[in-house]
Amino acid sequence: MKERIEICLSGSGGQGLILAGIILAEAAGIYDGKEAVQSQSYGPEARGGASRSEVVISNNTIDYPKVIKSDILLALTQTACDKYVKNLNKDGILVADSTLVTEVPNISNKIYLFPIAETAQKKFGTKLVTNIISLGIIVGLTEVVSQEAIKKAVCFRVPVKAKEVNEKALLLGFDIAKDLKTKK
Amino acid sequence: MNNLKKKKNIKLLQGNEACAEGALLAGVKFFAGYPITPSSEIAENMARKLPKIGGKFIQMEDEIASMAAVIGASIAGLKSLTATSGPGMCLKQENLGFAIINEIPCVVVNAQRGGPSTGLPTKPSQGDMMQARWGTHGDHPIIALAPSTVNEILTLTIKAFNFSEKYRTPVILLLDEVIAHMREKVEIPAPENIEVINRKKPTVPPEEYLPFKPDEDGVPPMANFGEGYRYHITGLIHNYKGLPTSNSQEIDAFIRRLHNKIQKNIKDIIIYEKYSLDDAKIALIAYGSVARAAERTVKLAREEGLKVGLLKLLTIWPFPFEEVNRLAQQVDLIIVPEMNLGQIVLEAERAAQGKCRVVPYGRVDGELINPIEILGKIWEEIRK
Amino acid sequence: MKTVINNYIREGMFPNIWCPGCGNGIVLGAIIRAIDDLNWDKDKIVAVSGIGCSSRITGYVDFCTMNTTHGRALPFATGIKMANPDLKVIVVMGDGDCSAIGGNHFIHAARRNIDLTAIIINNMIYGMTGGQYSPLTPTGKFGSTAPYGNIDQSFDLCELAIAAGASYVARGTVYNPRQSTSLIKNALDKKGFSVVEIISDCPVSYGKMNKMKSPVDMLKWIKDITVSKKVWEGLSPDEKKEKYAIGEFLSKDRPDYTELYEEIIKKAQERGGNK
Amino acid sequence: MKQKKLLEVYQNNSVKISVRREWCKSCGICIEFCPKDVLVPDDQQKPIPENIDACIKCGLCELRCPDFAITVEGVEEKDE
Repeated sequence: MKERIEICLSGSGGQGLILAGIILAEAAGIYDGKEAVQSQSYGPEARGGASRSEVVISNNTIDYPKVIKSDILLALTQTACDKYVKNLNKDGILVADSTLVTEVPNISNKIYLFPIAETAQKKFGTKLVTNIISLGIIVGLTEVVSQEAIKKAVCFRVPVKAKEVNEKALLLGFDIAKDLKTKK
Repeated sequence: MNNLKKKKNIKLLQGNEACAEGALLAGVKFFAGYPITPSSEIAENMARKLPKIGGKFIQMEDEIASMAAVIGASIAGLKSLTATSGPGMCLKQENLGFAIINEIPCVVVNAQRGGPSTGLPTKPSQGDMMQARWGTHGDHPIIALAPSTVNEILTLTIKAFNFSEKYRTPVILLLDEVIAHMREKVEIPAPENIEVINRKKPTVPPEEYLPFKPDEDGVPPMANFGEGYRYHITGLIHNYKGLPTSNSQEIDAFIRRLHNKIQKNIKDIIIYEKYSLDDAKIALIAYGSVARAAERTVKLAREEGLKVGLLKLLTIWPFPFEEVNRLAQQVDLIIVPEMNLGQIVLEAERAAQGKCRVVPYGRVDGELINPIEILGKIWEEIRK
Repeated sequence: MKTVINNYIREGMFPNIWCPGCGNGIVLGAIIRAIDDLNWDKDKIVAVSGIGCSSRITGYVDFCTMNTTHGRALPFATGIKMANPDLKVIVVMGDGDCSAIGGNHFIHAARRNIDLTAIIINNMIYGMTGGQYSPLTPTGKFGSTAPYGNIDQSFDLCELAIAAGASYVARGTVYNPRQSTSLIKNALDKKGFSVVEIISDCPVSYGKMNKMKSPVDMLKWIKDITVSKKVWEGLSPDEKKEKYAIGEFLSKDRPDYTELYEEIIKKAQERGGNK
Repeated sequence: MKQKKLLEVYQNNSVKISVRREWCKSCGICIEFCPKDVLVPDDQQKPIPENIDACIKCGLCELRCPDFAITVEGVEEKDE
């Protein structure tokens, strides 16, 4: 794996992307013992505006804390996809929600599409876990952090009451990743 | 690789959280504030944690009141903190001056966002660097520190309290939105490994106490209100007793002492870090989140065969005049990238005294300067 | 000549800087006598003031004293009281200081019901800066910035304090020093935010511009415009416009802010952990 | 005329009135509002208790003095 990996989680405010970023950074930094930085860019509104959460993971001290060229891009809205795909590394991967991102960019990168939010609603009765399923998919596809670490990080960050459903959502993400991989 | 066990003292902390943690480690017992992005998390953390240790949190009606309450609490004996952003910092200025003239220890955090006015509430800036120095009126010294990592936020918050207690002065901690909101791995030091400085108390009985008579180090011992030392504090220029004076000799000596107590101790106060400067012909001077971009630029530039180094400033005020002057004698070019259109660069230029070229690189669009554009600026200057 | 006053003042600071006949000194006397009646420990008293003639009071009394910035005495005092609730904190303000630049702090201190005593010396003018009209200058009166008469409606500071949530509210005058002393004593003794407005005279600024050149004229005027609370209640609305009621308007018990915060500390500590 | 001292003390059998002349600013309040016209102004408009025998020791002059310049000793508390 590269010494420094840059991840961009994008979508709109309220989709839980900042929390997803925190969990990912915690998995890497606290449980996998690497260096990790999470940052975000958001508008003044709490919900609905464009939102981007960035995570940089490295084996060494992290100097520049932001994404320069993302290695992994998650896009949960069309706007976010259009905006951030330009900044995707040549050998980076794109994970997008296939129902929310209908115009898939014409790029040579590895693209993984899945109706994440829809599945969240169907399987768990709530779109709230879209972010955690997404994390499962990303980790399943890339092993950017260990599965064990992300599990622990999810359990640490989500409220006790929501622990079980989030754990399940994460595991579902791992499974989706397996399927997506074999399809490729 | 780790055994996946969470170490208790290693945490992923947000910059603002780390500031609160640092303050607690330094012994903060009082916080007064007013909600403002992007500093509010400091207040939220304080509201939760202070009462747990018997400390006090209060949300005041505005920033002016917050600054006043912090000064009041400090005089009554508690280490005190307030945190804000640009618009709030403007409002605090008058009472900041009161803290300076009365030598009241306290720490004021400014998580900088774009301005002027409401500006860019959720986006970073370094536009308040000169405000930190000259924001409140009158001729006064100030100490201002600028961390660039979450870990440094923690350690410099402790430093800020220590300086404020040691030198009896308010200390400004300049964050920017990037590091205030960023989360990063922090190893929280054990309390026994931290140096915590407390204000010097009077050793004489109350009837002999002169509240503004300095010791040899220029700093007068400070009695807290309620400890049996009855004395007067006023925003008017005052004599040793703390009473207003219009004696020009006393006035002159007083203002000079305020400056000197800081100036005399710059060796202790000025903190900076050097990256690859030994053989550098081009130097970057940077601080805050931009210093991290600059650090990366140094690596990128070295890969391209350019002898570039970085002087990362952690103390902004007093400005490390001598260090920059020495650097100017060594290098051909100094570039100062900052999220404003030229503030600290002016100071760097002054310190360089014409010994090398000093150029600004500013960005004011609410985005953090990235390493590639600094590298671009280096090439642009080389080709000139 | 040794009186109770001498036990509480910084004698070296006298004679005071106030103009002949200025009511500030009368109020200072009333405050000192009230404190002496309560037999408080001088080491535990803090007096805080803002800016203006009245704010000089803190320089004259031998407590821990603090002459702060314009309008901000209350928030400074709030910090002191929060930090050390054992201290008795007295805040002395002028009318402009308290009700204009400090108006917001005043209502919020009352809302919190923090255990401070606010004494407002109301001479209805900015004296120190040369007689500009204040929010307590009566409509129609003159000031250096109201050369054609003041068109502003003035605040009733006591009603404002009551509405904002204070625990004790009263008004006295410098003409009635004995009553003022007792009102101040009650206020000091009251837990929570207590307010005493003392109508005072500024012969040099207010008096000169409003045809009352001497301190004596001003005190006579103060006597004329004030009536007891009881008399006031019987006045017609038109008559009320010309008069000020004096006496005690409110005295109630409500937990003070510092007590409530002690509860917060208990709650927080019961919950434990560091999260 | 005899030069007055910084502190002048006037006394009869029942009352002692002291005037701290260095602090007195000649505002006239004590003189005007004395209910028994005990005080009269001197050439500097500072009070002299010329009718000291009329003094009822109400203490109002002391309470109303903005400069702590006049005291009446042996005063009993009475309502105004």
